[in-house]
Amino acid sequence: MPISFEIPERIRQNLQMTEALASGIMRPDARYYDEHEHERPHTFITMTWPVMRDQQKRQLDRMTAQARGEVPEKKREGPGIIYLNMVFTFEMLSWGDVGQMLCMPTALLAGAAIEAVGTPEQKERFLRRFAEGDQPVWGAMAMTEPGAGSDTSAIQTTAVLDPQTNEWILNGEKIFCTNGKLALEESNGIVVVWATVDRSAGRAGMKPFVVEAGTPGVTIEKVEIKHGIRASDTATIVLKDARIPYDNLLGSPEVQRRDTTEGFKGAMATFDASRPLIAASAMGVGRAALEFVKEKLAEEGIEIPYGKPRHALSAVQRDVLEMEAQLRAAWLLTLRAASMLDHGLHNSLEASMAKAKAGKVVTWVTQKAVELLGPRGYSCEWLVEKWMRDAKINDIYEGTGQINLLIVARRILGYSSRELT
Amino acid sequence: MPISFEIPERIRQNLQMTEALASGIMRPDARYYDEHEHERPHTFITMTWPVMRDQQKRQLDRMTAQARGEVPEKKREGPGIIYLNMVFTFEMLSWGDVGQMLCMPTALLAGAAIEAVGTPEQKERFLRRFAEGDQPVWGAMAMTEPGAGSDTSAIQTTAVLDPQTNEWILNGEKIFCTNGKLALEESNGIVVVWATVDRSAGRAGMKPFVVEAGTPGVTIEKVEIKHGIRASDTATIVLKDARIPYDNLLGSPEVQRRDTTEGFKGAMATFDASRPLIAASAMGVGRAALEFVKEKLAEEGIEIPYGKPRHALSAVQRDVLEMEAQLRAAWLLTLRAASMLDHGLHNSLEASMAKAKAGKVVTWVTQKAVELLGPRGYSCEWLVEKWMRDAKINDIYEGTGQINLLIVARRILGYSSRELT
Amino acid sequence: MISFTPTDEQQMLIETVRRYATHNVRPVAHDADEGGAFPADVLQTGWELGILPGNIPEALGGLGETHSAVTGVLAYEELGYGDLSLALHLMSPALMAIPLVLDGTDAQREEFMPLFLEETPPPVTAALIEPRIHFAPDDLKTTATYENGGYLLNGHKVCVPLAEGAQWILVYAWNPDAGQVDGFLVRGDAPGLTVGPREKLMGVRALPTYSLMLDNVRVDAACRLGGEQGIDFRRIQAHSRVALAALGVGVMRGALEYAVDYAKQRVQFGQPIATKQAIAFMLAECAIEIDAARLMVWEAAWKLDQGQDATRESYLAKQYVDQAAVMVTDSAVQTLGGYGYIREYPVERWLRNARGLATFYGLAIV
Amino acid sequence: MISFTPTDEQQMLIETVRRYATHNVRPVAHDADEGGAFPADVLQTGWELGILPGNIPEALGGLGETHSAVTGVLAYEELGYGDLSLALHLMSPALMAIPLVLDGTDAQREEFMPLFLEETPPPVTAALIEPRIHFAPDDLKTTATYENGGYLLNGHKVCVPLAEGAQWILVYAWNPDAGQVDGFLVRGDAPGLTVGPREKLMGVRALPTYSLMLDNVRVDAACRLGGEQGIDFRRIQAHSRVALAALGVGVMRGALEYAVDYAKQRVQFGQPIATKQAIAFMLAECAIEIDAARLMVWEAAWKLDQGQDATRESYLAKQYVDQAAVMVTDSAVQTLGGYGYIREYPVERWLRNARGLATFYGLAIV
Repeated sequence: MPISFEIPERIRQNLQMTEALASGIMRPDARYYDEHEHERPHTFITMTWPVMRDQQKRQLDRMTAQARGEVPEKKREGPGIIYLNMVFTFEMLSWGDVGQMLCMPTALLAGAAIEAVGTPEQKERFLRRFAEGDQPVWGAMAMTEPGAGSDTSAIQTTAVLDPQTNEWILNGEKIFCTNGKLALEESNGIVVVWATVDRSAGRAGMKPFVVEAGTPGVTIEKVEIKHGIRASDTATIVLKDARIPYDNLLGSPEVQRRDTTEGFKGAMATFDASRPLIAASAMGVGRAALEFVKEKLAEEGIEIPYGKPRHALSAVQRDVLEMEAQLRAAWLLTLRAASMLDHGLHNSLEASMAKAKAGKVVTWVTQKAVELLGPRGYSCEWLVEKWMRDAKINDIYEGTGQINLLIVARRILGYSSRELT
Repeated sequence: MPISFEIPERIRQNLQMTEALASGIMRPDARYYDEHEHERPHTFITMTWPVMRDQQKRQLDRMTAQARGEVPEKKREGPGIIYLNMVFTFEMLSWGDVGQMLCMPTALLAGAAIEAVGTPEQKERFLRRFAEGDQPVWGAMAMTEPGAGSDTSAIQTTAVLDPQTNEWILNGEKIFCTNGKLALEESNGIVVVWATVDRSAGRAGMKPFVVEAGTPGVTIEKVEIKHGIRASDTATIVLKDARIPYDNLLGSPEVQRRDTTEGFKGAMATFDASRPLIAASAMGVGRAALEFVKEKLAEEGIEIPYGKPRHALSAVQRDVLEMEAQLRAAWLLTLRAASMLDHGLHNSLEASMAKAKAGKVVTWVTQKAVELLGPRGYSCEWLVEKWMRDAKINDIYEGTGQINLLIVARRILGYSSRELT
Repeated sequence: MISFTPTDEQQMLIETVRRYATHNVRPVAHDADEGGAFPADVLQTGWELGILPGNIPEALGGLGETHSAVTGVLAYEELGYGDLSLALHLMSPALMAIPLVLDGTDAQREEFMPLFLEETPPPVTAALIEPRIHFAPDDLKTTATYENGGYLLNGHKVCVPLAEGAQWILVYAWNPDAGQVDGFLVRGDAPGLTVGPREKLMGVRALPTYSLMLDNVRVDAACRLGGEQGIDFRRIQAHSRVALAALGVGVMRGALEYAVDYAKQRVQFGQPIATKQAIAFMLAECAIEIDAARLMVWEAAWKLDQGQDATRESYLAKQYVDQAAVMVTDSAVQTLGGYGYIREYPVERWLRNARGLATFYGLAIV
Repeated sequence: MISFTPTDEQQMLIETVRRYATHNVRPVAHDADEGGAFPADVLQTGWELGILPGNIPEALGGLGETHSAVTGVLAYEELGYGDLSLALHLMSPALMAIPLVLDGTDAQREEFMPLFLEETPPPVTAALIEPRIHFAPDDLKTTATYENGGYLLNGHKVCVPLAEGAQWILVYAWNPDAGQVDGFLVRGDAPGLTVGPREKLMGVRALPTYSLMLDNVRVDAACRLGGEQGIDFRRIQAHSRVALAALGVGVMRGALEYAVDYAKQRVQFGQPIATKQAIAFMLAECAIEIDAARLMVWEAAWKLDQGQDATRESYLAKQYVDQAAVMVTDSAVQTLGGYGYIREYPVERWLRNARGLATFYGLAIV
């Protein structure tokens, strides 16, 4: 396919629905859930659950059919648009309210991990709950620990096999787990917990385990109070002699082997998929701020001209143009990273480029937006101060800006993680 | 003395003379010497030599008297203003033309090294030439080598003692030596060459040797063609079995000992004195560019207002105000670093802060100046494009911006050069 | 003679305020931010440091020798290091006191100066900012119209600290007859003056601020600060800019100090993250910006003390700090990573507060 | 459907131009910069690549299927990677050809198109920039006054490439009757037209540029590009902006590639400097800016090919590249340290060239 920036028709259609949700439901509730931290955005959840459930059902049924060899014939020509559609959707929902967006009832990262390395049996057992019923269900990924942030290989949570019961016994503490409480306490959800079966083995010892809601020994110890995205649930999960069935160790026998890093690589590969989504989410927040600033400036009679030399602009116009250019730059990087996934291409470099750029840009754009709107921008009367707070997380989670730059640096220099630390 | 920003009267007076030189002689010749690379700015040299010579004479005579115990009584109260005066002078001369300024006939860094670690006999023997005669004389410092840039401890030039003649035999190649040709070929000058007497000893093996003009085996192999500061002589010196007297190893017996790093420390300490001077030089170039931009804008009826909120400014006004603020910030850091020297305080952190900031700021300010002046700014009809080229060296020599940031980082973190590499 | 050393007296003041900031203010700053106010005893202790009375000359009824902006900014940096909300709260009496020192008539000084020597902070404040995205202090929409020997004030103010229950409010308004901005001393209970509900802002959440409606509020001619001359608003603004800038320097210094400590303790990949150049260089750049900003503040304050026009210097210093403060506090958040985003750690609060500096006009004065 | 893959044909073109840039242009670029010109055979070889004729539709007498800005920017990036002066020199015939493709009348195309199919580059160029610090392409001081069935051109132009000896010069001027900027095809030897001495610029020193004085230069009405309609200057500017931006992307890519190689080879403190985060992260940021810039250029070019208004996209892309190019080339100089400052190494040249991009209007078109 030649170079093109035409948004596929199907995505356009989806976006109409998404925009209605974002502007009709999420925006009006955004301030409320910012001020009422830890309350759940019920309307948003209720409205999105049936959609997500049916979508997850279709996906699961397809996977099941494929696993049974009943692979439906591929009719489509060329690559799909799954990831492209997702980045557009994330962008739009985050334009609505990124805090609520993060509460969307899906298997999300847990789902991605299970899809990536789970057996057919595991997919059915763990993902079916996301595909049926009236009650929303959440999945979550628990990786970070107090001593293991960017350094994911340093996790201390252990999984020990009890040969008598053939159960894994998990012990440890996981922090910064998005939707951890929703998954474990407020729904019949699951959390993919990364634990080591052999500390001496390093990354090869790290394995993903599925912990289901209601597992004894698993408690939500704390829910963080945060700078922004206050509607989102960021949980600390404590595992104390938590027993889970042997088959909750995710993956094929390959992954389960003690000496392979396949599981770890699988976890890292989910970053390649999740980073463009986070970048897209950042872009939604950034666009919200930019549009709002332009709207308020227009009310003051200030239009943004395109085509004027820099010296013919006012300082405010140039700021806005710079915001717009930076957002566009980051957005195009995001589209490229997503498109590569749809093409089945390895996008680790491009995903980190998009994430690093988007996180930095949205931080700057929203900080600038607050400044440009003077005393009213700093006030909670408008959402722009909230967007600045919401935006900042994008330069932190799913790998800080620094970590993503490090990945980019390694790739362009051709260095391994040992050569460039 | 309480906090004050009052420029001492004596410096004010000096500056009047310096300004006359800078605007009357250096500016008019600036383009000529940019276009005629490697020609010498004769007028400037001829005019400054008697001043520098007499000043160097006073300094040398004072040192000599002090060495003989004939120390003149200290009448002055409080700290001196030697370094403060120097940074103001460097700033003004660089405002005139930094390329010519660098050709000023002085002992400069060689002088600083000799003053810091030389014996009274060495001071007399090597520095007297800077204090007498009609012909200008230059001193230079030769440290950098092809394989030893920021990493000064990696120098490969060797000094081997010939016990039969009691001479040092020097072999090696020194590059980027400012005024190397002026010192060795165009005057009866000296170069302080850093060489190792014992490669296995690392820094302790590094010693400073004085090489005099006319020494057999010493040749200027090349004079660099450069981005800017084209009037300045940047030489490659090749030493091939160059024999110099034993006593040309600089310093007291302490420095001369094989196992001490006193000599190396002395060399590093000259950076604490030279970095504020380079920062000041950068400031002169930056001020020249800023003043010129303001002048040209004023001709177009654009004045720079102080006190307006950012949103009430044009893009150009805000650029100019930002240039001005950044220059002021760097200049005050420079003054502080110099003032500390006058107070006898250790200023290694502050010198690197000033140098890092000044190098970055002047690069940005002059690049911006070219941009702001449109097609005429990019043309050689005005000096602003030259200032941009001249400016860039300030973020490179006497330690790149990165090296100076590294020094700042170590100091604020309390890390040694081994802990933070 | 160029010098960068505070006097011994100033050094003592710095240390006193730093102790207070470290031991009294910082430990309660998080709760104050969440709860919307500092404990009364912390404010009282701060008042008892005597920063304001010590900077009012004896000749005008104060306890100091001369009014010194340099001394002021040295103290303000320490207060900003403690907490920006606390600093703005504690020093809000200065919003009236310093303009009195600078421009008050003898009668006005005589009447009001005693307020600032009492044992508890006087309930006074000032109102400058107006609710427009393009608010500019020298382009006020609030007007003071001369009529029958007095002034009628009309307008809308926001971000007025401690307006609720204030006894006196110094209201800045455009005086069309004089063709200048003037200050008017208005009683908190004056008819026509309405204090709005407490504002919610992104930052400085421990500082109670309010909007103010002025609907034909009548004041005597004698309430015009400076009498028939009015005020030198340009100079007042310069004093205000250096005060805010000094507070910003304190905020930055606190953030960097915290980030440095964290970076040296936080181990990832087997080493403190401070040993990574990406972190170390970011912190080094912060350190440079802070020192540069401080020197710019000092220079502007020094010029004010010399009786020179410091419009340019105070303006450049404030602009510089406005940007540097966001850069530095954002870098601190970035250094802490996920922890930086959690409100239990102070750095996100400092970022929220720092972002306000560019918006704040007339919220502090020195 | 969103896609980032050039067609096979485009890919072949990219590779052809890249080979030329790598093997023919780069080896002589330093000497060309010092000496003020590229060797004639290098220019001739470049012309023979057929970039311009290949992008003129057959229907208009060219060799291509359609005129494609996307195809153009792909080739231009490679030329920019080779050398900016060379690129501007080589493609200066396009300054006349592409406006003819876009807006020329049938008669004009018929007359002039054959020029661009000859075996040697035609001596034609265009003149847009004027010598003002605040030059703006849509606010020209050069005028074209209608008089007696023709136009009188008056004004002063600078940065006109290859004006000396040019056969035709497309002069942009304000047409007060039409109330728009128009282009006029002026003979190089027209009475009243004076080519000034060769200009000296900071960068693009291998590109001969000149000033141009127009003193009552008379042209026929038929020389007004586009005839009675005149031109769509807005669209021409968009085509010009993407061309310049694409060249800038090439310059940046070359600089980064060089800096990466250098940083991996240059050993200090026992390790390649590329292993230091300060260097590695700087290069990583450059890589991101380059990719982002390229995508912006592609999007703007694609919009042009769709026949849509690409004013916004081309403008943002150009603004972005103008800044990024200086950042990237400056980073390359910084990476090389002292060597970066020496003219024998190419990075200082790239910085000088990159700084020009923000100044250049109408020096390239695609």
